[in-house]
Amino acid sequence: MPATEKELAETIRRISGVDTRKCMKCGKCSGTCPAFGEMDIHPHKFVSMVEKGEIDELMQSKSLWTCLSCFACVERCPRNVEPARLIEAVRLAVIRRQGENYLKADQIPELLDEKLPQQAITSAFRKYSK
Amino acid sequence: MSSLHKIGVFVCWCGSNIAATVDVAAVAEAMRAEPNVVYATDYQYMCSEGGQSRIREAIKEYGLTGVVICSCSPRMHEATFRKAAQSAGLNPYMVEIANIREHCSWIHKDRMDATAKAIVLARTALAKLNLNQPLTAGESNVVKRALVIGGGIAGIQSALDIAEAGYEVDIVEKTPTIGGRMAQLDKTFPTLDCAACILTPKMVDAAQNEKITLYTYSEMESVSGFVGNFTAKIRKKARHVNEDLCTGCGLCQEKCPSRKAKNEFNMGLNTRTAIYIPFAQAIPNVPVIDTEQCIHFKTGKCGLCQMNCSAKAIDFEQQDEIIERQYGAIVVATGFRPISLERFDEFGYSQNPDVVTSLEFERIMNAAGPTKGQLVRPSDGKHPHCIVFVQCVGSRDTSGCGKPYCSKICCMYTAKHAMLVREKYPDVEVHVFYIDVRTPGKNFDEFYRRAVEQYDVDYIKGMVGKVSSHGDKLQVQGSDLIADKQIIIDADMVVLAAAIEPDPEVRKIATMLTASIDTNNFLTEAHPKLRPVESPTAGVFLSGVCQGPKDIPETVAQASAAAAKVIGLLAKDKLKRNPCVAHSDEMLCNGCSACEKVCPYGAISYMDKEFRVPGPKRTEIRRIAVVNEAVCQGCGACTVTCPSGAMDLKGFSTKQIMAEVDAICR
Amino acid sequence: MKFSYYPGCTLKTKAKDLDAYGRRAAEALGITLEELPEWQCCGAVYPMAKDEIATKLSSVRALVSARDLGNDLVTLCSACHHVIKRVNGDMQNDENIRTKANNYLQLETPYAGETKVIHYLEMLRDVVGFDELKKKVVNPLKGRKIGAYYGCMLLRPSKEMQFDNPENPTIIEDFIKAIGATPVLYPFRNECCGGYVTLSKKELAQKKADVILESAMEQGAEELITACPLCMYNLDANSTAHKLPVHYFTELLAEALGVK
Amino acid sequence: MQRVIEIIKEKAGKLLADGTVDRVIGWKDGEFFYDPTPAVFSAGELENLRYDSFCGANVSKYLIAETKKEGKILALLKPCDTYSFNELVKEHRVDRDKVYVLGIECRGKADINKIRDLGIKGIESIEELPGDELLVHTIYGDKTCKLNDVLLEKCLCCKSKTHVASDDLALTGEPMPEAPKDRFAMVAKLEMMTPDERFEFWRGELSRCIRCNACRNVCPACSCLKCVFDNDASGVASKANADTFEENMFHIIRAFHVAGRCTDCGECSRVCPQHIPLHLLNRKFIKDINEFYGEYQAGADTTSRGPLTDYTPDDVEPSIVMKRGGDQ
Amino acid sequence: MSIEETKKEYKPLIVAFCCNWCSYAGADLAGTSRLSYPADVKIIRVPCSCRVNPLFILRAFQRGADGVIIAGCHPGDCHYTSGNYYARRRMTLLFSMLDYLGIERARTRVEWISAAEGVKFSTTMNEFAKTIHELGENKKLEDLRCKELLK
Repeated sequence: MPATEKELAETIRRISGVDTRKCMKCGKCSGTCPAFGEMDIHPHKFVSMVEKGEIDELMQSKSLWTCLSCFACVERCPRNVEPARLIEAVRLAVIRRQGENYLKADQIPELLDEKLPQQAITSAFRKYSK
Repeated sequence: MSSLHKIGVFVCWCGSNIAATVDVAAVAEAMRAEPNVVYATDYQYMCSEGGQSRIREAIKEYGLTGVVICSCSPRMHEATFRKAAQSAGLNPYMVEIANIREHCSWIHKDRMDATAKAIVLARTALAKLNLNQPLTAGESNVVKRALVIGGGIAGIQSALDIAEAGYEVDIVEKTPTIGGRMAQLDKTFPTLDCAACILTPKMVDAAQNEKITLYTYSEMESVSGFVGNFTAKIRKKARHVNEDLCTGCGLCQEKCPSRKAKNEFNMGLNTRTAIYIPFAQAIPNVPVIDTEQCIHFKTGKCGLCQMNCSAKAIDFEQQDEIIERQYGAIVVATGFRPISLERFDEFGYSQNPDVVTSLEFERIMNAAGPTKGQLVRPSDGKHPHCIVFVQCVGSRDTSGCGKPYCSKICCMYTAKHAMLVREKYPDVEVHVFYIDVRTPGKNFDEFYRRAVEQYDVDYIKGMVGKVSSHGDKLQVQGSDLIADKQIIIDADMVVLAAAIEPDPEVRKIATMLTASIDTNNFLTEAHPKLRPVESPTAGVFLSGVCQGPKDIPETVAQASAAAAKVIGLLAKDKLKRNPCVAHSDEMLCNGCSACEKVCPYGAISYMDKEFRVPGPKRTEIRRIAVVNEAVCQGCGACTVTCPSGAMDLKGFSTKQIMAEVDAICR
Repeated sequence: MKFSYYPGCTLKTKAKDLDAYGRRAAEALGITLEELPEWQCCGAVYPMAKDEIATKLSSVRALVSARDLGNDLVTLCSACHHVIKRVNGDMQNDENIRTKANNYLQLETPYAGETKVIHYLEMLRDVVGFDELKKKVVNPLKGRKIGAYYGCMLLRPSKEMQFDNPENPTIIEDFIKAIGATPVLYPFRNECCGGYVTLSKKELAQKKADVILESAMEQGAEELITACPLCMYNLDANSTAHKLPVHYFTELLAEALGVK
Repeated sequence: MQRVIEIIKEKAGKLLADGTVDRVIGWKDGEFFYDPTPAVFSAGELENLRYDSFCGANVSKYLIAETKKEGKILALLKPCDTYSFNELVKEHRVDRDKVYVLGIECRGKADINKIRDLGIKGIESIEELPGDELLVHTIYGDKTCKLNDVLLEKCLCCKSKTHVASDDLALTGEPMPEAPKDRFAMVAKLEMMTPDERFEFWRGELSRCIRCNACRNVCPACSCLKCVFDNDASGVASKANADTFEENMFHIIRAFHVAGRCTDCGECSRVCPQHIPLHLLNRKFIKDINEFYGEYQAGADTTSRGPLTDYTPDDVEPSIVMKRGGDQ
Repeated sequence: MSIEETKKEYKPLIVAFCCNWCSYAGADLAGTSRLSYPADVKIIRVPCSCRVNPLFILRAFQRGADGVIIAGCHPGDCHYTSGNYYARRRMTLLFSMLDYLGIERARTRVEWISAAEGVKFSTTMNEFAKTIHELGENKKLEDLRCKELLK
């Protein structure tokens, strides 16, 4: 039986290790994020939605696949909230489900070019597939 | 156990606070059966006049030698009951309290359990009381003079109020002039009156008041002693200018060829000479030589100031002077500084001169400041067209880079800055990034709203993520949370509302005074609500931001409150001392010095004393410890370090505590 | 001076230059880099989730192997450094991860983060010293205006990486000065090039790389240096409008030391 | 080569003669040949002075009383005794100006019980041979043994062959015997046991205590005018153990009172007639102090603060006790 | 159920030494905030944690206490500036010694509780009482004569 949204929220908090209650809603994460323009749910809102347990919507979010994992939000957050960890946790909650990999092996060949370093492939798989 | 004791036990109901959970009659009943107890009763409110008179009457009627009160915490009413006992002729230290409210009735629900525990607590108090000795509090004189550490508005106000009451006050200020941070401010919120206009008259008052002595360019060296009788050593640093001879003409400053030192008063935005008066209204109006900059001190040459001084006031040979003085009370008013922004480089403070702190902006806006009040960019002197203010830089920050607390004053001064800019320069676009706007205070929110509604200041709920230079602009990237957008503003200047922190000197001073300090280096008050201007260390009072972030009116109010406390203390001729002090049994003392090493007050000294001994020699000289009862504060560190048990603490003697242990474990 | 050395996958393939120049330069500086035996891919990303254990094991193996050899571990690729350093931090500080990783590995001596992990640049700064390096330069790169590109992985999160001031770093600028060139400061040197989305969101990565290049050019940089193969790809092959030559810092180091 | 005793007598003789000192504290024959006792000698009595492998007793404590007297005394102190001496000077118990310290050579002292344990029975007397060998005269004829094989427990862990206080030295110049074993080995072994095993160990040891107070009387750190356990007013006075608890109480408190001051001279264990390894209590404190607060050797000097009259703001928390060692 | 009857189930006896300035006030705050903890905990007021003599702790065990806790101001906040630092060293060494003698380590404890930490006071006492309850009666450091007296 799939997990309820409440259980999911609990899982997200546990595997991210983030205490969302520490957030004081200053928005510095969103002021910092280099991928802000590509996101539908912005970092500050992401934190707030995890806090409220609205995980289903987050699992549908484009933001999961546009976060650059650059840790700028983590670095600059005045409250040590670490939004990037939350995004990764939700992303994992998606790809850990059977058949939900974001990136599939047969997509790769068309994406390659000659100079692309393999760490790009490895990291993409690590981030987007299980 | 002395069988001569006749002890009365009084069990308080505290209305239903105790009686609802503890069977007070059963407690009295149980105590009546205890040895030495000749009288036991219960009553609704022991602390009321009715309750107290019952105690007094029982003492007289039964000839009580001691009293156990089962009631609320001794921290609440111990003093009350001691006074009551004393008025009936009983030694006040023959009163013991069993705390059956906070430690019993309020935390236990089961009536049986609570009653049983209350009986144990009462027996414990009785067991201790059986071993109590009548103690007499000694008296000590009060030196009728106060010391104020810090010469900002807090220190000045405290000193003026104390002097007004007729007592001598000394102000010790580490910089060359009094005035403090307030002297650096341009205008003050919410009235926008000029800081100098209201501060400088007070500085003059302080200087002219014959009861006030100013020690500027001076630092605290050490403090010893106790309430009513502190001894302080003050280091009056060499100014190299004779204060008595100097006329303050300023010619030396004009002639000084060394002009590269950062001007501290202007927050380093411009430079000053090596011999300098910090600002025009400085008090005393006497320059000081910065020996690290002075060519004479560096090379032995120059001496232009000396040559040009017709008053012959320049004295290169002047030495630091140590002044030792007695004080009855000490006011700490050490103030604050903005935090260093080195851990906030995302705002580019260290990389771009046009990113300034609010205090620097204050100087830029000030007519006596480095730009003569012209709003121009520090980098190129150009007039800015767009200014971004960022609030909460380092405040409310638990990441370890800043401070966890709200600095309290930033919302208001930022509104002030925004408003002043818009008023003087309507062409300048002003944006303010805020997390929350906090404006509790008379006319404060109205003030902030005026900035928005009347002066069109753009308040953006959100935070800046990064400031980067882009051509001759500053690209400010931040969030607008209401619009859920990331915005980029091309600004000409960025003003950071840096968090404030207590002056770092305060740690040293707190240690000297044995005053406690919190994790943020703010001095701790004796009670956060009921004793907000007293330090837990008797005789030490707190004034201004050293106790917590405050604006000017709050600082002045607190300064006067501290002064009132000082006056109350100095008005007394004698102070009762705590009689619960250490005492060494000379017949047991080995003279080993262990107790002296752990005494935080230096209350223990040693003497050689002749003792009779058995045998042909009859006497021998032994080294023994002697406690200065006026200095001892009664912590008991010495009692445990003493292997022979010679050292004991009155009121908390080893035997008394053992008796308590035994009573609990009975 | 001898170190264990972890090159990482990309340095064996697309970024051979980064590795080869790094080794040559180290040799010229009198430093022995001993490649770890049988190292495995670090995984290229640090798994942030607290329940990810298996994905950290290859890094732990590298760390254990360096410990058993009694060496500090030098890394060169920014991503590998990031992953290995943070996993080492977990082994030091996160009891849960430490216990589980040790349970998996069944080592003779359990591992608790004893190995010191340093990046090649830190080795230059803290072991060799930039002043010493300067003395060993035979071919100073005079007149070259070089922008340092730090990216994310070396700097952030600074509490764990402990590399340099995360918002205003200076280590690569100091390096540039040491090899005789002129560093060009530009504000986007620590902004993300879009690395991890290169494969799946090529345009996003392009956009990010362009912003960085623009910022560098505006401040007068004529070339860029980096320590990361992925950054190299994004700035060089994947950028659109602006072209600036991008090099691995080891290439310029080798050039300056005359061993290119 | 001159023997140590000859050097000592020569130097002592001179100092007595020139008036530098007016008496000497050393050892004379005791009831049995193997228990020489501390004694004070005046000029002309030096022939009774004895110094050999059985002079393990530490004479420094006697100086408390001796320096209360007129005149200056020559004290013969082995290297380990000088630590106790320093500690007494630091605590103002001994007047340094009234003592002339002659640091005397020590090659380790013998434990008569260990000689017996070697199976040597019917011992009548013992002679010292060169090369740290002992010749034992027994009723069954002469036997020999190595001094190293019969050392006192305290000498097995000899902390130093150097005198930390002396006005002059009496040394033969012969090389010193080998370095000691790890003095904390037994403490560490006990620490590794389960609490119940430790409890049984100490129960077995401490229950033998007969409260003869020999440990207290000999201990140079236990120099109180009146011990708390003798003081009726202290609330803990007790002369004899009436319950197992009191054995614990007495020994814990005694060890605690000397913690940070105990130089690990080992006299307590040496004199215990019940052979209770009391030094293991003191060494536990020393080991903990070293681990928690940095290496500290009581008596190494006369000025440093002892670890219990000192602190740093970053000291370990008492909860460290919960974290160390295995599970309960 | 009478008081006598309740005594039959195992009720540990816990002695808490609280310094007057921080922890005793913390206990008062726990009371004012109605934060409960077992009645097994009995508090003795001392001026400072440095007034706690090892003798008191041993005496408590002798007389049948099952647990002893010492509570003082946080390091750095001592009313007497340094008392708790000395207490910390003394108690660390004493507890280590008791452990060495085979006494259950969990029977003794030091906690730093400020006057503002009513919650911490109550949580600590609840936890400690639970630990002692689980450990059961103190058998290793008892004085049988004192136990006899109780019966």
